[in-house]
Parts: sequence; structure tokens; C-alpha cells
Amino acid sequence: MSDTRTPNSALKIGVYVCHCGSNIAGTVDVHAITEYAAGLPDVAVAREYKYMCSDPGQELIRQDINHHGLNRIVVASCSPLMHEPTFRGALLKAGINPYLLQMVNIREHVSWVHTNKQEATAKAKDLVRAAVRRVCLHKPLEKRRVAINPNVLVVGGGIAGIHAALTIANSGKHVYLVERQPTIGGHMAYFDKTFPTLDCAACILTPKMTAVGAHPNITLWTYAEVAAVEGYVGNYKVKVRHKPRYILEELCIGCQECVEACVYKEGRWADEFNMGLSKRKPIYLPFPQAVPQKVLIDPDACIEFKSHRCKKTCVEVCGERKAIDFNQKRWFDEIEVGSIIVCTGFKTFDARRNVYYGYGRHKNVYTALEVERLINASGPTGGNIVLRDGTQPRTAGIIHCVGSRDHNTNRWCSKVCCMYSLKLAHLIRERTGAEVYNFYIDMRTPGKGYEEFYDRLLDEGVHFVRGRVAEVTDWPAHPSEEGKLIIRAEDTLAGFVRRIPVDMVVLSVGLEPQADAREVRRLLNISCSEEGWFLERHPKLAPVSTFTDGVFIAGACQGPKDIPDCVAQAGAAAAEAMALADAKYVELEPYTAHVLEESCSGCKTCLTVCPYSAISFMQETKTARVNEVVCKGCGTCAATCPSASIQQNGFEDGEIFEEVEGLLAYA
Amino acid sequence: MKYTYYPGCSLKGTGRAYEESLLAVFHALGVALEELDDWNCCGATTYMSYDEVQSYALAARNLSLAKKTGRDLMAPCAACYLGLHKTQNYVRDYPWIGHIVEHALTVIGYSTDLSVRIRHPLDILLNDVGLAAIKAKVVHPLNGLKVATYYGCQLVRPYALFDNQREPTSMDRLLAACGATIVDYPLKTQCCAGSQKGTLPEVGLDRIQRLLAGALRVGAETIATVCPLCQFNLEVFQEQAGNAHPFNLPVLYFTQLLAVAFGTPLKQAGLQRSFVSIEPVLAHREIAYV
Amino acid sequence: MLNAANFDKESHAVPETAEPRIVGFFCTWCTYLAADLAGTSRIKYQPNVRVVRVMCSGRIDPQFVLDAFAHGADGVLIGGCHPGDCHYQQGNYNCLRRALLLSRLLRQMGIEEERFRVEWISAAEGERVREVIDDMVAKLRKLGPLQMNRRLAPEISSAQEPACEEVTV
Amino acid sequence: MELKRIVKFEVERDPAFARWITQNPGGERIRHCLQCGLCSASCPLSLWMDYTPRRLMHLSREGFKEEVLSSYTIWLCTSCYACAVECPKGIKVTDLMYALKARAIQEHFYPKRFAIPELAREFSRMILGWGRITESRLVMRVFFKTALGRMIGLSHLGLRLLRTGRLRWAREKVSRQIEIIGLLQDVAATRKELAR
Repeated sequence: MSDTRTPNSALKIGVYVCHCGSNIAGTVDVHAITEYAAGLPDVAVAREYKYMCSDPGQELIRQDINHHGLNRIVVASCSPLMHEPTFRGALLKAGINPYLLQMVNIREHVSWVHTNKQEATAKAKDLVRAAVRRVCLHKPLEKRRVAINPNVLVVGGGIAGIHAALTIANSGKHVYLVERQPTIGGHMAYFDKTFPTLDCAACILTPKMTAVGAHPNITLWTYAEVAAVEGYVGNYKVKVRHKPRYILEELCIGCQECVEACVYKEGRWADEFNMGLSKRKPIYLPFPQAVPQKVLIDPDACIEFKSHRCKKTCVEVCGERKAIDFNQKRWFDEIEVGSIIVCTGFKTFDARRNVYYGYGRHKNVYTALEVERLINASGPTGGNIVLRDGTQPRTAGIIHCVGSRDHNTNRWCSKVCCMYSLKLAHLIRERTGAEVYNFYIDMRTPGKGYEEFYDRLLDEGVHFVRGRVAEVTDWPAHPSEEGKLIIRAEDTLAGFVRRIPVDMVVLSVGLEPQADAREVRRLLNISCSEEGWFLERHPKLAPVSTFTDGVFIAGACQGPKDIPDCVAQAGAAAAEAMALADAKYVELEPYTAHVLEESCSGCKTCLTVCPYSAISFMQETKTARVNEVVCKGCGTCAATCPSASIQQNGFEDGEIFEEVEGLLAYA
Repeated sequence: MKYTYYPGCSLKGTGRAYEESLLAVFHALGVALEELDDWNCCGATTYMSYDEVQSYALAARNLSLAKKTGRDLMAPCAACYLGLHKTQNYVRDYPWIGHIVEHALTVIGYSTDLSVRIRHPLDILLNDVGLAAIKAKVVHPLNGLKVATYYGCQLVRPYALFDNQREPTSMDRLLAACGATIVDYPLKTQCCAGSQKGTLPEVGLDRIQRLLAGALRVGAETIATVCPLCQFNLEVFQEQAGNAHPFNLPVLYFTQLLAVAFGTPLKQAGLQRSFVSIEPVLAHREIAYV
Repeated sequence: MLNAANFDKESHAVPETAEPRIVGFFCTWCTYLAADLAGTSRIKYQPNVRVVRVMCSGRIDPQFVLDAFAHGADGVLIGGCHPGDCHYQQGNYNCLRRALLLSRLLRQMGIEEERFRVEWISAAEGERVREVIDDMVAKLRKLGPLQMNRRLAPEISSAQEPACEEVTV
Repeated sequence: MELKRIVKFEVERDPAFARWITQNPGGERIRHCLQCGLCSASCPLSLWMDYTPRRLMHLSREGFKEEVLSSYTIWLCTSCYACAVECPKGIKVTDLMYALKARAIQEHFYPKRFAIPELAREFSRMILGWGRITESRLVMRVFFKTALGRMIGLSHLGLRLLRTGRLRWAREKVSRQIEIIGLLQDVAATRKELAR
């Protein structure tokens, strides 16, 4: 830390202040700052420009470097996380080391968050002054190159994961697809039709599912979860936990004779895939088109697990194949991949939380997903929409925004409910001829062919009542309501309260982040929005990237999305992963630490704090040494070293001291 | 166990039976109550529509007085219970209200510490006394007497601190413990129209009529209430509401039913003040009371 | 680093009625991002904080904090990832350990505890940035200027001679 | 059937009133109102209202003071808080109803002999005088002011209440009334200060 600041004839600093249109210039007196900067020691050139990040802006820097022989550059514009690479590029083009640059964030940290022009300008001046002093000490640095492993891990086998996996696999790279459920398919597999085209979900999904199962470049692991992730972009080590399905996957051929043979002649346990509307046996195939076509055993249901005294007719019938193994335990796989695509999807809002809609109390109140199963030909009723007592509803009410746009539950709009409610309205009306009422707050049908679909529903004579439902009750206020479920809502367009008796109530439940989104997020070292959706690197310009290089997100885990959007994002994420793989190597920031051997006392304190054990103790020299390949550049060791004998490139003590003092020095 | 007791105006008037039975029950359970010294109106509903901030100041005086006693404050009247809680919250959440109220308190030489814990008898009976102790006191089990528990609005809204806001059950558990059968009464948290009966009769009557008819529909033999105004509306206006065919449905305070179960003498339970006597029902249920 | 040369120039310029000046040390992955988010969501807060970006809160050397105070900062705010969220696994824990020790030291030096603050703010908590900064500024306004540099004046002026270092060009 | 011409000119709006409503406790979010009508649908008395609570919220935030303060709605609110608890945007409709009632009373926006505001007034007078309410006397005074006829109609009820000892004429009052007066006066005073 002996380096202190004295005017240095060798230094020629160029300072560039960006207007960013009016984004900065609107709140900060850019001109004043430029003038101020020009007056600072060692500053040779100071300019302002409308858009520094534009080509002419960068060209400005390049020319000045060439004409004036600048050897340090300060750019006062937006967040370094936004454009640092851009301006480093400019320095490189001009033939000086890109790390002789310091950026000043006068947009996100000044002009956008302050209103008083005077105060904002004063703050910006301090920041510029600090940067000018800091940049004096910058040293030329070189990025490190690390080879990239071309394999990709896709987490989650919903439509997004499936699409991403296939895209990458088709490009000839190897994909590991890890799915928590015993089959891939995700929520889309539950649906009968998809809006607005009404094409059959199974018809478009199952071919893709089987393609995944059969693809030579895809290793499909269902009933498995990611247990641990370590490493960094291009070189991730991932540990995968396999849950026992008590079936040896490689031996099972999915003939399902075991299911037939099971000692239970009838299903007795709630069938997860049918939302509990039907029963399954202890040994079962999740659903007919499941991929992989492998059965599994539910240990909580199977007699053998409870009493060990089952006749094991399943084992008998499986015979020579010996695919059933009651002693199977969970096991782990370790894989190495270059990038990870997260497609963990969403969960639906628990309708019980909205007590007034009586889900779980009134038997004919259903969630949208349950109705999807009722409508589905492979569902519990073979596609007949019938109430619990087997009769067809003559009237049905569909309640929108259940668990959406509500500060008592979830504040956000779930985006897909309006459209799927329209779809369900159409199907219910088509299959049963029932009178259907939609209760909505606002109809949100943006999207190709969506508004047209809405028109179609209006033509079909479906009722639309604009009002949030207050209550679903079986409590009649009029003889005509006896034995019905009564929906009470204000018809806000008519301006009075209406009570509408129906046979069937459908709750259009909203979308929520997965219950364990936060754990997954930690596992992969990415961020979540406050609601729990995974956070993209930039909402517009980096929608599928995260702040962790090499980890991408796609589908509804990033926010409520319909199928087309999920698939589009999956494609985008796949492209990002392939681009990374095809680059062969990745450049890592050079912010690693190094030991100044002459002053190192060999106290070994640094060894204890390094999270990557990148520091070792050299017996011969009795000093510490940093392995720069392993070092990730957090700088903790530098802060810990009692004799300041470890320095972090780009964040040396001196540089930071200068910045701090520059901030505080009054003009 | 000892609590500071805030009766509120109604319990001294139309709601006397509530106070009488309440005191009797707590006495029987050996829980001491000390009436808050020189309490004033809580500034309830009606006053709020005249001047909210003044009503907070009024409530604040009571809170300040109660805080001095160092004991929890028991407010049996739903309106008082809400008014006092609301004051605590608004004085905290809205600095300008806090400023005005605290200033006023200081002027009359009161402490501005309003942090006393406000409790409802239901809360105390369930969570402090406990069902076991109550069961132990029962001498006349209510023999499956069919009770519709009516909580009304202001006890559970907006501040449901000891019970579920949408499906309250505290009174159910309490009376069930005394042997009553609780009928499923979906209207249990609906509004009784408060003072509307007095001011806009047809509106009030309509509500009252629905609530009573509802109770009969689910086969209730009596309605248990927690609020003087609910009790008054549902009982006193039965004849008008019933036009022609009277409802004849006894409407008691939950404390009166407890008193019955505890064998408290009729007069001490304030039962002589009812318009519709509970006695026939008790007789029919063979509850050997009086 | 503090030395006679820049000491004279700066410290005496501190006006008595100055607004509190706070130096923030934010980690790149959480709090700096949160501050960026506050910007993109146009959240408005007090302009008293000047942010120094470090890769990890674990990089923050107690000397940085002392240096800031010595040069006239009225407060220092450290921002890192929530416990368990550190991009480098445990940097924020190391930061916390040092901060605890440091805050004791600071109190002994007569620096009020409100002046040194460590906050965990995740990339999603733009609103939290506003809360923390506004709250801290309000507290420091009450306390008034610190002017540590005045108090330290004697020791500092006798600080070691400035040595000059060759700067690579 | 009568013909009625309705058009609202912008000058008929009262922006100050719109601002005022947002400044009331619980009204901070009124601009977020979705107009979903959950308040109206959960209100037990909305079926009697000329404007449903939802419409009233919109009229207020738009500043149609006349319509709002002269509407029946505010007087029908029994403050059961159903709307306030359920509002998806966290608007405390009930509190706003209080504020509107108070405003209407201040500005005499109600028909003569209309019981509800009279009740509120008498209530406040009684507090100022004795610090507590004696229901019997309160009811009497309100009826005197509004509907003598009805009172006589209800006399038999009164008698029954007397017989059961529930209508007590004895005056309920606090002993240190001076404190109540001081309290209320100071509130008024500080409020004026703040307004300035």
C-alpha cells in the first residue's frame, strides 16, 4: 500500500461523459462534469457525447488514444455490468490494454435514482474524481483462457426442457436431461387441447417426448434431481441423485404385465397424474404415453414394503426379466458439463388458500387442471365432463384470477389464465352444451390469434361477467338457487351485484414459482426475483442468461409463460449454450490474487479463508502461493492478509484506497 | 390470573346481560377482573364517522389508562375490541395520527405508551384458562343443544388475532366443550346491519330476517353471540322480522350459555332479560337448569 | 492511503454544515446489482452514498473502512449477499466476522455505531437499497459530521513519507 | 319515464377532493383500484346502494365530489370490514367510507331529518358532555331529531326493554370529564396546526 498519488507525467487520462440521451443528461449536468474532469490532474482529454456506447462514441475514444497517446480511460455512463465489455473492446481496438479502463456509473447510481440536479451532479463529480485517481494505478491485465466442456445439462423435462434438449442434441452435442418426476412432459402432458389453435396437446407433445427418449445424444434421467453443482462456466461438475423406482430401468420394457398382476385388482391410491380424480395401484405407469415407458413402485402403498409378506405376483409375471428390485436404494451420478439450462417450471396456486371459493368444501368446485383431466380423453372419465355424482353440468362458472392480481396472495398477473379459461369455456360448452359464465377482471388476450379466439367465444354465446367473485356458496337466497352453487359477484359493467347459480365451478388458478425455487437457486448460484421467479441477466437484452456465466434459464421458472413463449425461450437458451460450447474456450476475468513473496510472512491465514483451497504453502520459500487456475477472484485472501502481501488484480489495495480517498476529497 | 376489564357503554345498558353473565363465568373460573378506572367511550363505529382522529384519541385514553394497570385489557364488546386495536395500529402506522393523539395525551397528562395487550374473553377463555379448566366447571352439560355460533363482523375483521378470519371456531370449541352441538352456520361472520335497524329499518330488518332464517334452516335451537349489538338486533326485532310467523329463537351471549352449563343462578346469568326465553329449549334438551 | 500531502489539502475543507457523506462498499453479485435494479426501476433515494464496487464483500479490508473515516466519511455502508447466497460460497461470512471486530474497534475510537453498517441485500431487493440508504442518511443527519480526520490530525501528519511507485504505461 | 341528459364536463371535477381521498388512511392505494367489484360483491348492504362501493371508489379518485358525498352508499356502510379485508389491492374501503361520512357531515351533504348523520352528531355531543354513551338517551335524542312518529311506534318495544332492565335512564359518565374535553379540543387544535 505504499503507492500514493503524485502527478505523473507518464499518465495521459481521457475522461468521457455520456448523456445517454436524456437518461443521464436529464438529471446530471454533463457539461459541468466534463469541464470539471478536464481540470483534474493527469487528465489530457475530457469529452461529453450523446451515446458513448454507440460506434461513433467508441470511435471517439479510439481516435483520442491514437492522437493524444492516452494511456488511461475513464468512461462515466451506465453500470459497468452493462457496458464495461463494450469500452474494453474500444481500448483493445486502439491498441492499449483493456484493463486500463475505469467506468463510472452515473446512470443507475445517479441520474435514475436522484431528482435534484445539483446534488446529482455533485455526486457524479465525486465518482468521476475517484475513478480518475483509481485508474492511475491500473495495470495491464490479461484474461485467462479456459477450455469449455461441450456437454450440456438440462434441468427439468417440461416442454421447455424437452425442446432445449432436442435442439442441442440435434447439433451433435451431448445433453443430460434430469427430471424430478418419473416421466418427462411436465404440465403440458396434462392438457387436452392448447389455445388458441385447439390442437391436441398430446399429439404435438408425445412425438417430442419419444424423440428425447430415443435420441443418441441425450442421457435421460427421470425420477432424479440435481444434488450439487460446483465449478464455473465451461467446467461444471454436477452430482445427480437418483430416487429408487424399485424397477431396474435398463431391464423394464414397459409391458405393464406387473401392473395387471398386482395383488390389488383395483387402484386404491390417488393417481397423481389425474389430480386424484382416479385411483392407481402401488405399481404403475404414470400415464400411457410416459417417457421412459418404465413402471415404478410406490413404497407407501406396496404391501411388500409394509409387511414383506406380499405374494409378489408382479415379480412372478416379470419372470426372467427380473426388472423388479425391492432393495433398490437411491444412488448418485457425477457428470461434467460446460453449461446448464434450468427449466424447472412452475406450480399452480393452491385454491384452498382462497377460502371463499369453497374448494375442498363444495365438491363441485374444481381447479382448472382437474378440469383439463376431466376433458382429456385419457383422463379419469374418458373425456366426459361430469360432476362428482356422474351427471353432466348444465351450467358452469369459470372464475379468473384465482391467486393472481391479489395482494392477499400473489400480486402478479399469471398471464395464461385468461386464455386457458377461454379454452376451457369453449370445450365445456362444446362437450356438454352447458351455459358457461366467465368471471374476469380484465380480459388479457395479447398474442397471435388470441383476440380472435376471444371473439369466437363471444360468438359461441359464452357469458362474460366483468367482476371479481366474492363467494361461491351453496346457501340459496331464492328458491331458484336450491341445490346449486351460487357465484356472487358485481357485474361491474351493469353496476349491480349478481348471484348466478351453477352446477360446476372452475377456478382458474394462477402460476407460482416452484416450492423449492430458492433451494434450486442456491444450488446453481443464480438469483430469484422477490416472488421467487429466476432472475434473468437483463429483462430485454439477456432474457435467458443469468448472472452466473454458463447457467441459462428458460420457460415458466423465469415467470408465467404460455407454451409458445416457453418453447421460444428454450430455443434461445439452447442457442446460448451451443454458442458457448462452439467457442471452445472461455475467457475469465483476470481478477485473481497473487502473493508478494518478499513480504509474505508465511502465517497461512489466507489458506484458511480461501473457499476453493487455491492457496498452498510453499515449504521451500516458507510463503503462500495462489494457484491462479483455481482462484475465482473473490479477494477474501487479500483482505485477510495481515501484511498486505496478497494483492487482487484489478482490486489492489492501492487502487481501492485511491478510489475511496478520491470520493471523499472535496473539489 | 387477573385482567383489566373494559366494559364499554353497551354492557352497561342494552348489553347488561353480557356483563352479568361474563362476570359470573369468570368468577366461577376464579379469574379476577378489575374494571378499568374511569374508562370512557371507545369512540366506536358511530364516532368514527364523525371524526376518526378524535375517536382514536378517545380510545387512546383508555389504552393509556389500561397500560398503567400492567395487566392485559379485556374488551368483550366487538366494537370496542376493534376500536382499541385499530387505534394501536393507526397511531403506529400513521405518524401524523400518532403525533396528534400523543400530543393530546400529553396535554391531559397521560402517558403515550399504548402498548397494552387487548384481549377478547373468547381469547382468554381458550388460551389462558383452557378448555380443560372449563370442562371441569360444567355441571349441566348442554346435552347436544344445537347452537349456531354467530361471530358477526368486527371481532374477526380486520383484526383476527386469535382465530381464523374467515372460518372462526373459538366459540364453537368453547361451547362444544360444554356439550353443545355446533351447527354449520355459513352466515357466522356476516354483518347484522349494526345500527341500521334504528336508522334505516327496512335495511336492518332484511339482514336480521336473513340471519334468523339461516339459523333455523340449519336447525339451530339458539344463537350464541359475542357482540351486544348483534344480540340486540337478532333478539329484540324477531317479531318484526318474522312478520306473522315469529321466529321464537333464543339469542344469548356465549357467556350466558357457559353460565347455564356452570349452573349459575338464572338472574346472575342475566337470563331474565331475554325477550325470547331459553328455558323451553333447555327443558326440551333435558338440561336440569333452574 | 492517508498522508501529510493530501491530508492538509482535504480535511480542513470540510464545511461544518455538510450533508453526511457515506462510502458504500458493495459486492458485484448482490448489492451492486440491487443498486442497479433500484436505478432501472427508478426508485428514488438520498444522494449521500458513493459506492465502491468490489467482487465480494469478503474483499473488504477493515483498512478501507478506517481510511474512509479518516478522510472525512461520516458513515460507511457495506453491502453483501445474504448469508448462504455468496457467489464465492462464504466471502460474506468472512466479511461479517471482520465487521464485528471492526465495529467494536470503531466504538472504542469514539465512532458511533450508526456510522458503520453491514447489510445483506440481494440482487432482487432494489427497494431495500432505498430503505437502508434513506434510513442511514436520516440517522447520520441527526448525529452530524464525524470529522475523524480532524481528530486524527496529529497522528496522521506524522504518517510515513509518501513513496512514489513506477506506473506501468 | 323521463328523459335525462347526462354529460360530465371536466370543470365539474374537483381534483382537490381526489387528492384528499388518497391522503386518508387506507386510501393510499385507491389509484391502484382495479374496479373488480370485489368490495361490492362482498358487501352485505350493496344491494341497497345507489352507487356500489366500487363505483364510489372510482368517483372519489376522479374527484366527483357531489355524487360521492350525496350518495346513499356512505350512510349504508355498517363498517363490517368485509371489503377492506378482501380488496385485492389493499384499499381500506371501510376507512374511506368513514372519511367520506365525516366529510359529508362537515359539509352538510345529507337530507334533513336523516337519522344516520344525526346519530353520529348526537353521539359525539354525548361524548363531549359525559365521556360515555347512555344508549336510552342517545336513541331518544336521535328520534326527536328525525322521526318522532317512529319512536311512538316503537314505544311498546321501549317498555319491554324497560321491563327487562335493558333501557337504563341512569346517566353513564366519566368522573374526569375535563380530560375528555381537553383531549378532543387538543386534537382539533393540533389538526388545524398540521393543516397550516
